[in-house]
Amino acid sequence: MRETIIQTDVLVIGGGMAGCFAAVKARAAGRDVVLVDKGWVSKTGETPYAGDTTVFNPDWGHDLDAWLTQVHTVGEYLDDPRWTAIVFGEAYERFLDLKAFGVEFLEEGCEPVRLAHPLTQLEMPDAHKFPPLVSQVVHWLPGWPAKLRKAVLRSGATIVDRFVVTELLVQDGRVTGAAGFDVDGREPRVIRAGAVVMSAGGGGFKAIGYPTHGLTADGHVMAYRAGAQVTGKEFLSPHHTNPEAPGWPPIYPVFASGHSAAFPGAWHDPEMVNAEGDEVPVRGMAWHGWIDAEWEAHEGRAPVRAAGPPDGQVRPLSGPGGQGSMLGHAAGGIVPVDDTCATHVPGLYAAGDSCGTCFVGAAYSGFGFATMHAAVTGARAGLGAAEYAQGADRAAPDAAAEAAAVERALAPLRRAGGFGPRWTTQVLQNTLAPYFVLYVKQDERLRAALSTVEFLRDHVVPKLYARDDHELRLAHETASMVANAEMKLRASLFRTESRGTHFREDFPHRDDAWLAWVRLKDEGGAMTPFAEPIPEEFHPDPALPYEQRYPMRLPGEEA
Amino acid sequence: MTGGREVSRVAIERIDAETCTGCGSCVDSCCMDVIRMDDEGGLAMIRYPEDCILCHFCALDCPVDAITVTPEKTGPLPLSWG
Amino acid sequence: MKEVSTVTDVLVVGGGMAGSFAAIRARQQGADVVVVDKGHVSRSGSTPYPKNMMVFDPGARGHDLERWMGEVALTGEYLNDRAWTEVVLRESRQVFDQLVSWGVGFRKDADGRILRNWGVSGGIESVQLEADSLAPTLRGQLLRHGISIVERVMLTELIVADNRVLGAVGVSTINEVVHVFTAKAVVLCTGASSFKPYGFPLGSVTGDGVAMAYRAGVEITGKEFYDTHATSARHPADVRYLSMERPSGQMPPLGLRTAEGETIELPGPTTLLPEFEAHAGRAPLTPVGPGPGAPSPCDAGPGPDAMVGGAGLGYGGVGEGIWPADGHCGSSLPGLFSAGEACGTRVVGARYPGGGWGVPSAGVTGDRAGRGAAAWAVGAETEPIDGGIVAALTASALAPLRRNGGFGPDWVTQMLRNTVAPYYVLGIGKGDRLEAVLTLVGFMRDHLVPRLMARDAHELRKAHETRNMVLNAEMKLRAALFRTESRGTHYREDFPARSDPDWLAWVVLADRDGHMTPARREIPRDWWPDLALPYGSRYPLAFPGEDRPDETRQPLGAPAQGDDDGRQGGVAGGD
Amino acid sequence: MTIAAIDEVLCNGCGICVKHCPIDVLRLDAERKKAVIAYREDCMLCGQCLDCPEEAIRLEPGWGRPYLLGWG
Repeated sequence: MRETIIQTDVLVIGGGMAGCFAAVKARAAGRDVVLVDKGWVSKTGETPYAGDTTVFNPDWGHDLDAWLTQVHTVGEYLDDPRWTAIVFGEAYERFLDLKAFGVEFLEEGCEPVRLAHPLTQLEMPDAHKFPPLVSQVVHWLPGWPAKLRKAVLRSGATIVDRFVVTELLVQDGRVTGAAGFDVDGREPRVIRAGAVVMSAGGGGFKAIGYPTHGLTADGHVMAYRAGAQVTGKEFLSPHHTNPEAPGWPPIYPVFASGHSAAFPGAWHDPEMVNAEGDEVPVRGMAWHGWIDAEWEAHEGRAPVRAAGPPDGQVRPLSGPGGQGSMLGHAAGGIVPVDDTCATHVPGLYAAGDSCGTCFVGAAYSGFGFATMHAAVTGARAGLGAAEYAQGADRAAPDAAAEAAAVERALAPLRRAGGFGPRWTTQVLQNTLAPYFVLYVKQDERLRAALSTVEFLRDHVVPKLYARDDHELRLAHETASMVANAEMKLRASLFRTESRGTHFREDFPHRDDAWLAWVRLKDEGGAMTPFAEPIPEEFHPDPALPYEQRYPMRLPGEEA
Repeated sequence: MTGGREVSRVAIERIDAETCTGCGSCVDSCCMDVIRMDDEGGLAMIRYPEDCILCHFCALDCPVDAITVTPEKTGPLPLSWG
Repeated sequence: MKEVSTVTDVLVVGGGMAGSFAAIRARQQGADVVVVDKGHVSRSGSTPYPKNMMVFDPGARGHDLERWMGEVALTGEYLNDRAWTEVVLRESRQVFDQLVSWGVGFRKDADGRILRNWGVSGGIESVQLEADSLAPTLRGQLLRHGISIVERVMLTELIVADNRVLGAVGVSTINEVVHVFTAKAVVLCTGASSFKPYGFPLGSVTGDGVAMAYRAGVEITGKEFYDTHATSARHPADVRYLSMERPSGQMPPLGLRTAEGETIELPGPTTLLPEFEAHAGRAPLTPVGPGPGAPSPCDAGPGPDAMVGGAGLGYGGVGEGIWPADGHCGSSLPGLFSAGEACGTRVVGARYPGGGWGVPSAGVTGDRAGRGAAAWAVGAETEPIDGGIVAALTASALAPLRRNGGFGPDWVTQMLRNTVAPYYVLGIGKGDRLEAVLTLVGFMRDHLVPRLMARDAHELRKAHETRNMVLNAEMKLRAALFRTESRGTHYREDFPARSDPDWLAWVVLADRDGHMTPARREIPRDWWPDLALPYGSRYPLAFPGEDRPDETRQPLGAPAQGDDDGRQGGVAGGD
Repeated sequence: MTIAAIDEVLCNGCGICVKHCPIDVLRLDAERKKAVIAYREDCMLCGQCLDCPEEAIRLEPGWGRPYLLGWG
């Protein structure tokens, strides 16, 4: 295979909401931009499933403090209010950008229709204990993702679809580009860039029933391997599905209709009934369910039945459909070191679900938050990268290192045999899927799962082989998922308390000594967790009784 | 619980109601209790397809070759607790 | 809730080869006998499948007891119980004659002579059973001998009082009926223990008898050894696609072609070699030669196909199970006997030599257990059973049906299989991996099993099978952890070589104050290999990662003392 | 099975389904100018191929997976 080399100022990896904004903004700053995606820009990752977005606008009577309080309380004080304020503060500008891109919104008169937080329309048992859910959403009309793609093209950025980036090139401690291959079997590529924006989305395990299909934590893992820090891995967003026909009906058509708020309960399953016929207490006010159903199962009260989307029919729930689905939605990812979304590795920027701003904290309290977070961080990362690329003095490329990176990308294709990516993925899913590993967590079970993941990491991943370019992609995705599994298990073991969507059977309460973010960094080849303390000013008032600081009852805390 | 309708289309696939004489030999043949006689017609029916281990004895023992077994067997995802 | 009570002298649990012999012998001794089977006698268990039967025929050419004993010791790596090996060899001919007299079909040549083939392990000879003849014939004989058969009833627990077995409790698999059996003696002929694997027909062989016996306090042995059946990657669930062995009598492959195109000779039917090759990153593996054997209605396989392991998952097979306390397969619990693959005779030791040891072992142990149980029953009184005990056992037998909610047996079985199935757990073991899996199995035992639920009688059977499989998983893991060496089909990456004489011992597991506790049973010194011999001669089969300073690379299965009259060739089918 | 079939008659070879499939299940047969299900076993039922302008694609419920034993 011949190797092609592309030169650009800014390389954006991942073409969803964040990546498109990064590309457009970097281009607007006058830089050359290349936007690559392992799928099809605008139809990749979570983006096509977003039915709406949240727009904070004082002129619409929105009160910033009330919005921040909603996130702070539901997020159990693990949000970073500085980022939360930035996301809300710039939402309206990004909204105007989207309109400029040609994205149409549901409007009445010339005003976009603003819908209240869907949970306010549901009977939530503990609602009164929580601050009011004030965030609102606006709806775009079907076909909007195509407008994003057009905006990127209009900006003059170059789009490279169906190209899998396998690693970041690092020279003298700086990111100088990336290497990868083309899934249609054409030549591998090296892309030299002054700066790189990682906007490759979140990390799942190819679960059925929630569209995290292509999201295999590629971005987190590449950045981590390049020396960046990762945070928020102990949290997850549980999603359920229908065991008789997992993932059916496909939800994309419903989302794409642009009216996802229209369907009942969505993933929250607000009216779950357990095997005893009792109503299952719904914990918290996060949009996505917590571990209510998992706990019922754990206590021997499965099956749990609930009205499932999109038709609202009552079915037995099955779970975790997410199989450790996403990282805490828009909460975890690559740690940004400043408000330009720069990371610990000079030249590398992060945006969207790849960026660990922790702006929602330990649980996702919003609706349409992730898309706006992606737009805002995408724009900032694009501008940050553009500025860095302008100033960056380009060192002479290290051809040998580039060739080695390309060889590593193609290694599974070169192997005559070894372990198949599908088998390895199944073994990994079998290790993580049981609710008693990543949902109802406990020290020795987490360690047991980690031991299997370490075996896959050390023995199987180095022997992954691919019969063709498609399996080559699967092999690299599998390697990323194995690394992501280690991140989730280590972070979960490290946080010896329960908070938000992180529940430890052996530490079943919040412990305010844990008002800290768990970060993971590579130390001498060992994945090492450490606690990054949260500034005192963001702590809850310790004088408040526990029940008021934490309105959500964790399993075992019911009065 | 199983992986869904998928399962019923694999392993033991069908018993042809036209051909089946209701002799019950397949019910005896099945070590996994997959096949039962139905209450109405007294014909053999595939009751628990997800348990089929493809031993093929039902088909081999059927005097009228009414049973189709395919080599495919897809597994349920380990999703459902109860 | 309907309850059916049955009183008999001898209760035989399981209606396969061993159960049939036990029942008929006990009946011939004048005992009342009931055979209970969770399926349909002649179709449940492994009895429908064997293709070969080892027959030792004194006087026949090449039938030399000493040398055959040597063969088994060599392939079994000195872990066979020579007393039992000799008993099975000597009595195999009677079992064969009995089968012939009952009308079991054996394949013959053109001149009507019964075909014989030399076993894969060198000089051991076996004959070939006609397809689908053994099991139906046995069923006919049970009926002809006036033995009452109770089918589609799964026993869940033995009734034990005053250190004596008084019977058993079980449930129907088709309707909500409880069965209480009062018996002077119980013979467990419930077959081997597996995890409902795909690709090898063991779905009904879930170690129920061994589990019941363990819960009744008796010792279990042989759990650390692995079953090496492999199947087709294309249709892994279909027995017809077994690449290594087929129910049709198709020949096993002579070798494997690795991903790199290298062809490796298979040193025998049951080695971990495919696992080793896969572990080294040389999968996919393709079986090569000799190609299709005698066709059979069951043989629709497409010929050699990429092969994957784990087909016989958890299957122990010949000689693993309940520790026999005497020559009549009695146990440490008076009144309890075992036979066949539920009986831990260790007849072939650490590795299966191939060539059909299952059938004669089941026949011999069934015969002896039947006589032993009858003799015991004659001298014993039918003890009245305390109603309280029965009520308690009945309640626990039905508990899954009574639960409104909990965990479905399919889901728990799936969790168990997902946890123990990967080849790198029970196949290629290592301390930390075994410990990790044991942790998860312990969680299943303590948290999931007590909450198993069943929607109907069919699921009730599965719930109890699942409970037994979880117990069997714990046994296999604890035994594998305990034996800190590699031997036969037990391999530990962290202890990659045989360790003589430290591990010239058997591992037994027993419940000690609620904890599964492994212990050693020393092998008599005069059964040890000659420790003066170089390691490579004692153990011709080389493990990866073992240090073999005196490597001789003697092909496995070569006659022990260089005795070679061209009987090599590995032409026999599998077991 | 999840993605069941692509109607050969209806398919106009526009390639939208190939582009929109996030996990590369579909490929375009260049000669026949038809979309083909190249890697059915990887389909995750996301439904994005339903963007097909000719409505040539049919999905089915039920998620079964061939058992992957032993090794890959």
